[in-house]
Amino acid sequence: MNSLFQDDVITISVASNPRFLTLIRCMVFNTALLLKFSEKISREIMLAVDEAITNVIKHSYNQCYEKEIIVSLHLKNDRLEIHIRDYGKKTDPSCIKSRDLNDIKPGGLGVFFIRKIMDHVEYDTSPEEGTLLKLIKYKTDCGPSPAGGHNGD
Amino acid sequence: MNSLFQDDVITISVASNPRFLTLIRCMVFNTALLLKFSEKISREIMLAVDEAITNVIKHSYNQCYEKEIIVSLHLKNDRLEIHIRDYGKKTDPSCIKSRDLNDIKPGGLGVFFIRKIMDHVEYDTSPEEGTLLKLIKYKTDCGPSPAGGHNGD
Amino acid sequence: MEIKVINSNNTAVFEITGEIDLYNSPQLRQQLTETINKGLKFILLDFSTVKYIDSSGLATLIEGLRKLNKVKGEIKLCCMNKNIRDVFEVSRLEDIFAIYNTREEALNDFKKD
Amino acid sequence: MEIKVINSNNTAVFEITGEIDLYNSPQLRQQLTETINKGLKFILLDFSTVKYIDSSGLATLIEGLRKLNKVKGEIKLCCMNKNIRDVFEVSRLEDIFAIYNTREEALNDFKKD
Ligand SMILES: Nc1ncnc2c1ncn2[C@@H]1O[C@H](COP(=O)(O)OP(=O)(O)O)[C@@H](O)[C@H]1O
Ligand SMILES: Nc1ncnc2c1ncn2[C@@H]1O[C@H](COP(=O)(O)OP(=O)(O)O)[C@@H](O)[C@H]1O
Repeated sequence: MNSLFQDDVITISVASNPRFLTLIRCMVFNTALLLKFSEKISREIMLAVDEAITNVIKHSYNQCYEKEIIVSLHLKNDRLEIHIRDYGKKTDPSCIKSRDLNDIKPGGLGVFFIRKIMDHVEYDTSPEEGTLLKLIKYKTDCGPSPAGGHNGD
Repeated sequence: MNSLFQDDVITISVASNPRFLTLIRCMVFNTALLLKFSEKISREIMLAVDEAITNVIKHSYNQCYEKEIIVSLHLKNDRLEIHIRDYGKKTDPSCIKSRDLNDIKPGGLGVFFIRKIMDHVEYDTSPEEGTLLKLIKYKTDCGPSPAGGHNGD
Repeated sequence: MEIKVINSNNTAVFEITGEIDLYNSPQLRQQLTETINKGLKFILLDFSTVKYIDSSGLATLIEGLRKLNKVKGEIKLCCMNKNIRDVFEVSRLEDIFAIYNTREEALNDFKKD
Repeated sequence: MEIKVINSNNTAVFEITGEIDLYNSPQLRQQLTETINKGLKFILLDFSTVKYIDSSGLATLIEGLRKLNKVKGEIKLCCMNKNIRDVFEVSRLEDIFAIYNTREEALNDFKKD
């Protein structure tokens, strides 16, 4: 792999309607494959992004389906960086936690998947309106060591 | 089907690099399926959009892979409207013609597919920079009669 | 997503096709609730043609499991492909749900009396 | 897209996997050219695992056809799924290309002497 991808950004703007999740998924999955992630990892990245957008719809936008979500895919040689921008309710990032897996209850798995799968998860609430969620997945051997991989989880 | 789709627009911004065609295709195919086009028609719409973007890359941008293409999908109850915006070389739309199918040669099939598949094909060169290509596919029984369907071809 | 429900005695088999996400899981929830309310206590979800499931789908299944536990019913899953199985494994729901390779094995294992 | 080429005598079978579009067709063109330049005149393209083809792919095939015609060679296609077949039908390339259901039928039909 050479530096072909250095500056490529793909941007998708879509309404906060769950029916569009499937479109974002195919986009993310195929982008990960383009970057030569394995099919298994590509599938996981797709799941993490699905969960993140599901949370934007549920929590930032309170199930209001007509708001805007902007997903941008940053194709780098050593990683895929995904930004999810919403203009909804902000939350203190320290309150966004996955639940204990031993506590079997509906809900609370989304954040678990996101943190389990991605190498870097950062909720940036500094924009005047809404939140910018930054997700990063490194190519094998390019990222932080496994021990430090699931940051802050 | 009710009026759920009346105002939905999905926008994708991508570099004019052929490697991203596959991403646009999965997006368009799945959007057509969401609108309840059949799998066969959805596949055809995907081909038409692929051909249109291929032409933007080849002719408007002269195979320069770092330019911007914006694809917007307008989901209407009676139709799918697809806008392809480029900022490259304009061409007199009357020069954009498909070739005679009996003349077997490489090339010249892209415009044929676009016009054959879509109900409405309009090259709008009025923007100051570049071209806006508007493609429309009507749901069965909502569009113009088959005779008038392949406009201007 | 499409669900075909096949009832016989007090058992229901759900043949689910497609993706189970935030968009589709309400439909699965409703179908589960209806079936349980009808008094069917043994529910088998056939995942042969399920292509995708996320936490919204998993939450719906856990809800169904809880409801059935209350009425001494059972929920079983079968015929998952590797990708779906991975999601259950990672979330450690493999231990919570009774997962079978074939429909027959699952059906034979319902603890009816 | 991936191409596996299997050569035997003056025949080459291309096993193509994936999508043939503006991005991938240069690779197919190169493979065809190399094969023809090596002197192989009978080329069979096995489309079993081709998921998509657009006009860039078709143009590449027509180019190959022309090159082979010049050297009295032949190009044949086999094992297309319905979606791919539709593209050949609509563009009326069905009549130009020799299309077979199976690899065996195609191989047996090369007009070698
Ligand atoms: N984008 C978000 N904005 C605000 N709060 C969030 C967001 N994502 C997650 N949360 C919080 O984190 C909790 C855990 O999220 P998650 O694991 O996805 O489970 P669930 O959404 O099913 O509750 C949520 O209940 C919510 O309080
Ligand atoms: N977006 C475009 N901008 C400028 N010219 C175009 C565009 N699309 C098509 N054309 C013109 O129409 C012709 C036919 O296009 P097409 O059928 O796609 O075949 P090909 O691109 O293989 O020549 C092209 O050769 C070109 O001259």
